[in-house]
Amino acid sequence: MRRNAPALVAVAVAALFFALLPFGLSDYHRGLAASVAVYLIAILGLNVLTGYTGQISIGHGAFMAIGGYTTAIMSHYHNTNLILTLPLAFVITFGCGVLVGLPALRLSGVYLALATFALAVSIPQLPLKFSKFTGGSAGISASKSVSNSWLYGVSWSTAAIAFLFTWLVLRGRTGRAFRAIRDSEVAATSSGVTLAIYKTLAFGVSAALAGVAGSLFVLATNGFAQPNEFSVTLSLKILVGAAVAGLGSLWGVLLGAAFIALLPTLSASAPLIGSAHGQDVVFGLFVIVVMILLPTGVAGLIPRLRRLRVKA
Amino acid sequence: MTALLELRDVHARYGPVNALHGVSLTVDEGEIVAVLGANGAGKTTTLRAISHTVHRDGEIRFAGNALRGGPEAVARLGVAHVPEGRGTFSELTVWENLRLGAYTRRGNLKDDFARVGSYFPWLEDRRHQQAGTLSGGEQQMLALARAFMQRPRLLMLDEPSLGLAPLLVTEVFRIVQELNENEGVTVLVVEQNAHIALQLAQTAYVLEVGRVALSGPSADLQQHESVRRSYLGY
Amino acid sequence: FGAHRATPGVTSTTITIGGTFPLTGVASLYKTIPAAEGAYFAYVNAHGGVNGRTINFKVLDDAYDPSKTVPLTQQLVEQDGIFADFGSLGTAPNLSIWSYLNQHKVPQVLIATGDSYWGFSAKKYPWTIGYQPDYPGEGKVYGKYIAANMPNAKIGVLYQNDAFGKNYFAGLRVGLGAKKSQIVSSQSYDPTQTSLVQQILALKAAGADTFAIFALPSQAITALVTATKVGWTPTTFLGNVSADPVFMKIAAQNGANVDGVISTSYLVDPTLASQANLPGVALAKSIISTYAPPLLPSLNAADANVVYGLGAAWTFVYALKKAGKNPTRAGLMKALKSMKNVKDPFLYPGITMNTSAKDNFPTEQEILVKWAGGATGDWAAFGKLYNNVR
Amino acid sequence: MVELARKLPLPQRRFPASPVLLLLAAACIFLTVESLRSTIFAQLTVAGVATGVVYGSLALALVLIYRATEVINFAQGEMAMAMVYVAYQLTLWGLAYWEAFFLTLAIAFVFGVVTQRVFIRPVQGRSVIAVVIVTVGLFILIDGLVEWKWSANQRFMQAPFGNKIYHLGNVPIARQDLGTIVITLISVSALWAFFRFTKLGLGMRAGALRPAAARLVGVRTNALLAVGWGLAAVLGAVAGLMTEPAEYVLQPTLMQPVLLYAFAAAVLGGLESPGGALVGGIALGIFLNLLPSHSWGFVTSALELPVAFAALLVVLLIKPTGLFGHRTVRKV
Amino acid sequence: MALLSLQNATLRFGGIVALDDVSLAVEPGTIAGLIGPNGAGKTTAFNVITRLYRLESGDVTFDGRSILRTPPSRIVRLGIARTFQNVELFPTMTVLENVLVGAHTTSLFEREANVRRSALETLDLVGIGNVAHLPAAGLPFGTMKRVEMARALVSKPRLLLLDEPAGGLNHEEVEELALFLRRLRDELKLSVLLVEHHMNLVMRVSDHVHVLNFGRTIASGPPAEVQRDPKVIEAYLGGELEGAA
Ligand SMILES: Nc1ncnc2c1ncn2[C@@H]1O[C@H](COP(=O)(O)OP(=O)(O)OP(=O)(O)O)[C@@H](O)[C@H]1O
Ligand SMILES: Nc1ncnc2c1ncn2[C@@H]1O[C@H](COP(=O)(O)OP(=O)(O)OP(=O)(O)O)[C@@H](O)[C@H]1O
Ligand SMILES: [Mg+2]
Ligand SMILES: [Mg+2]
Repeated sequence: MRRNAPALVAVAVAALFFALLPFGLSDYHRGLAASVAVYLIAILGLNVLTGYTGQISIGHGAFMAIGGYTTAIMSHYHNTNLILTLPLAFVITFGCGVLVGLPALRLSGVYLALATFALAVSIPQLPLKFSKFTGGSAGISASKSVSNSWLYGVSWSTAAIAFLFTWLVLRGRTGRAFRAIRDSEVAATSSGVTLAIYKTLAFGVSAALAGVAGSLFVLATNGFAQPNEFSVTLSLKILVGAAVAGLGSLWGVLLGAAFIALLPTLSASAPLIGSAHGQDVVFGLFVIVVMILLPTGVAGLIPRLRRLRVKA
Repeated sequence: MTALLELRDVHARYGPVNALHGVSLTVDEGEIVAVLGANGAGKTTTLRAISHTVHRDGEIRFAGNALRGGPEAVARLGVAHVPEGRGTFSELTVWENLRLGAYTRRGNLKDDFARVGSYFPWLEDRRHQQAGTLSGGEQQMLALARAFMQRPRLLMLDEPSLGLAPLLVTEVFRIVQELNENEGVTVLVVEQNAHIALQLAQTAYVLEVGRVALSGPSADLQQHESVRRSYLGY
Repeated sequence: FGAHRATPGVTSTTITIGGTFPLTGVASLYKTIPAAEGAYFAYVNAHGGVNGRTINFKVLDDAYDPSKTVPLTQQLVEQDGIFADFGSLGTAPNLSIWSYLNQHKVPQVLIATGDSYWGFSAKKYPWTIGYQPDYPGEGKVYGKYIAANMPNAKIGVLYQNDAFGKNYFAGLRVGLGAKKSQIVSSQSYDPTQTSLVQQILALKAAGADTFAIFALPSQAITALVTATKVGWTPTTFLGNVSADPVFMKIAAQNGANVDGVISTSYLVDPTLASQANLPGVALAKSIISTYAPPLLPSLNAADANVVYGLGAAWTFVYALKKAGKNPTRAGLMKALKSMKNVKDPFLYPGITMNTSAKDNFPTEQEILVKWAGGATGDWAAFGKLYNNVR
Repeated sequence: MVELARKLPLPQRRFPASPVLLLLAAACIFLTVESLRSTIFAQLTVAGVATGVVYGSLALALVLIYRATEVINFAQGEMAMAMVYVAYQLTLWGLAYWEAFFLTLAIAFVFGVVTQRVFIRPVQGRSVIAVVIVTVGLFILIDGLVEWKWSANQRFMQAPFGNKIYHLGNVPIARQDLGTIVITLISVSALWAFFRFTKLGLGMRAGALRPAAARLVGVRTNALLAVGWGLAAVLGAVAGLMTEPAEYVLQPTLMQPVLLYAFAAAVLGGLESPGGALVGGIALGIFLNLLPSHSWGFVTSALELPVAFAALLVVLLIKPTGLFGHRTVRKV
Repeated sequence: MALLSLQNATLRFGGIVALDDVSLAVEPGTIAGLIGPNGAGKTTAFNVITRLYRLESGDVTFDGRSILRTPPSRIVRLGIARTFQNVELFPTMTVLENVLVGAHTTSLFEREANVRRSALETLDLVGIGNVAHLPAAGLPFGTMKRVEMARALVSKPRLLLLDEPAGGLNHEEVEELALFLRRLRDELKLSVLLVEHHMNLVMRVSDHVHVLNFGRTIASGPPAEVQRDPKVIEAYLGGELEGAA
């Protein structure tokens, strides 16, 4: 318990900060801040899978798409309460994650990564095929759109719940089993950890979080779900965010999310090479530089700081 | 005799953790030197410091010159290091492992393949087996064979007897002795089987928590009280 | 008094407007549009502005990515306090901000997309209006032409598998009317496909002798080249989006037989000797060379996007003037929705703009053009003006 | 520097699993027979080979990087694209196509080496993901730089083998496609020989798998990595220059769809095998071309990618390391 | 009745016969030594018992029941725990966490605090309580072997499979290990199957010794007897007892 005290304090301070923050923000910035929460949830999800069980996924955009379309479709056809679509997306994408996780059991390393990549490329194509139901390339929109304040509140509350949920899942026996699988499948098996169960569980949880993030993502795009939004770029973005946050630790997710949510917007105004292309150049360079400077992500800084403190 | 390898006040650390607190030792050309020490005393780290696979400070001279550069540079000077954990390329075949042993050399390797084949005849039959699927002892032999392929000037062995059957322990040490006598290979060996190591070596060092606690001709050390108690058991 | 304090984006000396455009990324060839629009506004500002106010035009880059369009538009509306979202480009990006802008009653005007939603959904989205002829309308023009002039045509259609391609295709069928049974085969493609051989072979195998291409530029070029490669020589109709001379020339250089390809136009073409005396052409040349010299090569290469930008900006300024001394957002929309035979100098001679409370399609006529001259050729107009609404 | 080891006893690797070879042989026979029966089938097959070879050529570069670093380079396509722009610029400056071609290959080598030194080396050996992310960053960066320098407008670049079309019966075959096939075959053979016969190839593999152990036996892993990236950039440039005439337009997105299929081709072939990458590419090209007309109308253009990747997944589930990949066993 | 027994176990890898019709048994409450030259099939036997390898023919029974249908992750629940010859730790986790994973099967309904306490106790038992919070990577080889032992013990097994536990230990440390193994047998009533090349250790602690060569049993019996067996001396010991002096 005592060991967790600083962490608890940090969480409490963060919660207070984010509860008060919207009052100091313009509506536009509230929207931006909400998108940080959305990415945070997705990164949490990817971290469970890639950071804790070592299964690399470049396909989380696909689960976001499924979650996002769940929200848009439920609201569009059944006028479902938007908040209710979040748990629904959670359940549906959990199922999808498990379904993907089962065949993924046979694959590992780069092969798994590329298989998930295939998912990221393929899933956004499906609405085009079944365009009667999904609106095709023009997309489908929820029956109502939400204000930025609503979005802020819901996203950050969901993010807080997601964080707590992930923390609880990863804290004890289950989290250890995940990490054991990552480190040595043979030793984990011989210690009684059933790979099939824990790997698919990780896939499910991870996909479910991405799905919820996808729902919020669609709400943040004025309730508009559209194949383009869920392109491979989104999957890669989340992977970048997770790596910046630091895989295998939860404490960096906030900065990882802020990195991918805000940097493109910030770099858009960077007059670096005197034209609009500065945006890509700056973002690309930033991604590289951050990875070079923070090999273990922001979370990796914490032990380093702790060591500094011990020395001092 | 001239010193082939000289360590003077060598420190080494893993991140913030210091593992060597000033080790000095000398290996003469053509000599066999043994290093003993308890679990965690820094024997492995000493070898790593020489091949520069650990962060090190202090002076290390090889054949009169200061050792510089990374492990590959050290290997190219003629130092073969059979590391703890054997350094097997598990995903590659036995043959490829052996070929890599002679990576720094040019020219015909037929004789070398034949030579290691004569030491460990089973290697010939298993040349296409994935090295990682060999048994523990087989991998140990492969690691030694790989080092022999390099035709080194200085051979550094980290617990070569680990995992070897008794019969083979004797055999391996016989081979090492033969290389030493016939080809003048200098040997620095870390070994827990002090009995056989002290028989083989001319000089021995005992490490304790990152420092040299004892050193001298092996014959003398064999008589030393604490060595007998901790390492020889009589 | 107070009126212009109540209207966002309007001060006594300025009017701030903005839009999102793909300055980078896949669709960045359209970045000449906002540049030309900026040039036209600079020209207007240099000549006293509109009712004494200069126009301040903010251009943001959304790279054609709807998930970027949303925050950028919010930024324009809430940070920069624009009067209107003008000219934003792309169907998907505009769709993603459609409801937002309408909820906030921000005009989303003269947007650069040929989809027909903007015209048809005026009731639900009264703050939105397009500019160019819509895709179904253009498809209809081809259909009417074929029905009238090529009674025995066997038609093969290649279209992009999205709203853009399907809209065109639907228009074609309407234009063909009873003759739509002459469509012998239709093939769709996805932008991720790297080759169109299989589609072209299927059309050829179906016996088509008339080929309608409703594709984005890269794929249109591929289609033209591939058809020649597999030895197919139909009469080809090419959607206006991909009919820029640059693309035709690339196709020709790759070996495609492009002479005789038919497309449509609604803008003046400053590179044609036959149009050199039109007032719009002279104006375009002088504005671009004074206010945006970097665009000159584009203009001289018959880049229709430059003229398009000038035309859209002209229409905006026209409506702003109409909206009166103290323009309001509602006033702007009213002006845009009550155009009667308005002659935009940058439109092909004879084409006028007409709108009403019910009619939200400003540009309603098009002229057919035919390519001649291979890799160094150009379009030439032929025949009559076609109305694409009725 | 590249020492041929012919004098050494060569390892006689077991041939790729014979069921795979049987399957491929059966597929070839089927395709030939059907092609003789139907012209359109033949046309589709030939066109499929032509596109497939293009996928395969980029897949080769991926295979090289994978063998040298155990990592997938997401920027491979963009690096290739950038090199095509370099060649384009050289032709604009008046160089003849083939002069520009070979000069570009030289530039590509330097570009690859520098990229490795500046961007990859600092994260090399930290974690696979770190390297992957850096290549993602490179992707974005190169894209931005190319657009900045050349803009995203469609450009025309001369096709190296001209626009001539030959006819085999009723089947048109472009001279360009034949040229691409020849060049890609040369690349495959060169790469295969590099890994098979040279010490450098083995050292590269060892450095990728066990960097620490490789350095201990004297492999200059850092230098080899740089060489690996350089060579991959060269292969990529070749792939790019073969892709450009196949897509008819030069634009910054040139290689993006190709990269997707090249990934699939490389994985299908087993990621480690140059020949596998080419076979994978061609199989994919033919499969995609024949699919729509032989799927009872179900597979329309939107489903092509999902179906292709689903097929890939099926192959992986049956053979988790691709058609020609070797499963490495982990023993304890 | 034997706690564990292999009956006519056979397993081949390509041309290599790793186990050739091997039958052996471990009686409850005893230490059984399994020795043989390198590549004789000892580790393979462990891998067969823990179901990492699938037997071609023959049977493995534990407590009288065949375990050939038990999935590998359930083996430890039956009461069989093992260590690995080349050390298979979870390198990024701390020593304590490594041991906690070992408690996976026993900790489902336990309170975390209790599980931790028993893990720490086990670490103390094998004598490395002081490194509990260090990362497992970078420990000296001998210490890693002990972490593995603790990880196996914390699952409260009835049968412990040890693959060369004396690797990397000096004479003094081997002495401690011998005492420890006897304690496990006598105080905790554990059965042990011990693979080791350290003859001194094997002969002193084993109740029964089984010798393999090329996958085949060449001798089986009490240590003293096996030690004198000419076949064993020829194939394995080489005439003199190593380290016996
Ligand atoms: N990779 C590493 N990271 C951190 N600390 C390490 C690492 N390797 C060794 N150490 C520490 O350095 C010290 C010396 O270790 P070393 O491996 O040299 O001992 P040794 O004498 O070879 O022991 P053994 O007989 O067990 O092999 C030990 O305290 C060990 O914990
Ligand atoms: N997965 C595998 N694939 C191929 N061969 C294997 C595999 N596992 C073991 N072998 C072979 O089976 C034989 C027995 O190996 P095993 O590891 O059981 O030996 P061991 O008795 O433990 O030897 P050591 O004392 O050296 O550890 C060896 O020749 C080894 O090469
Ligand atoms: Mg050691
Ligand atoms: Mg063994």
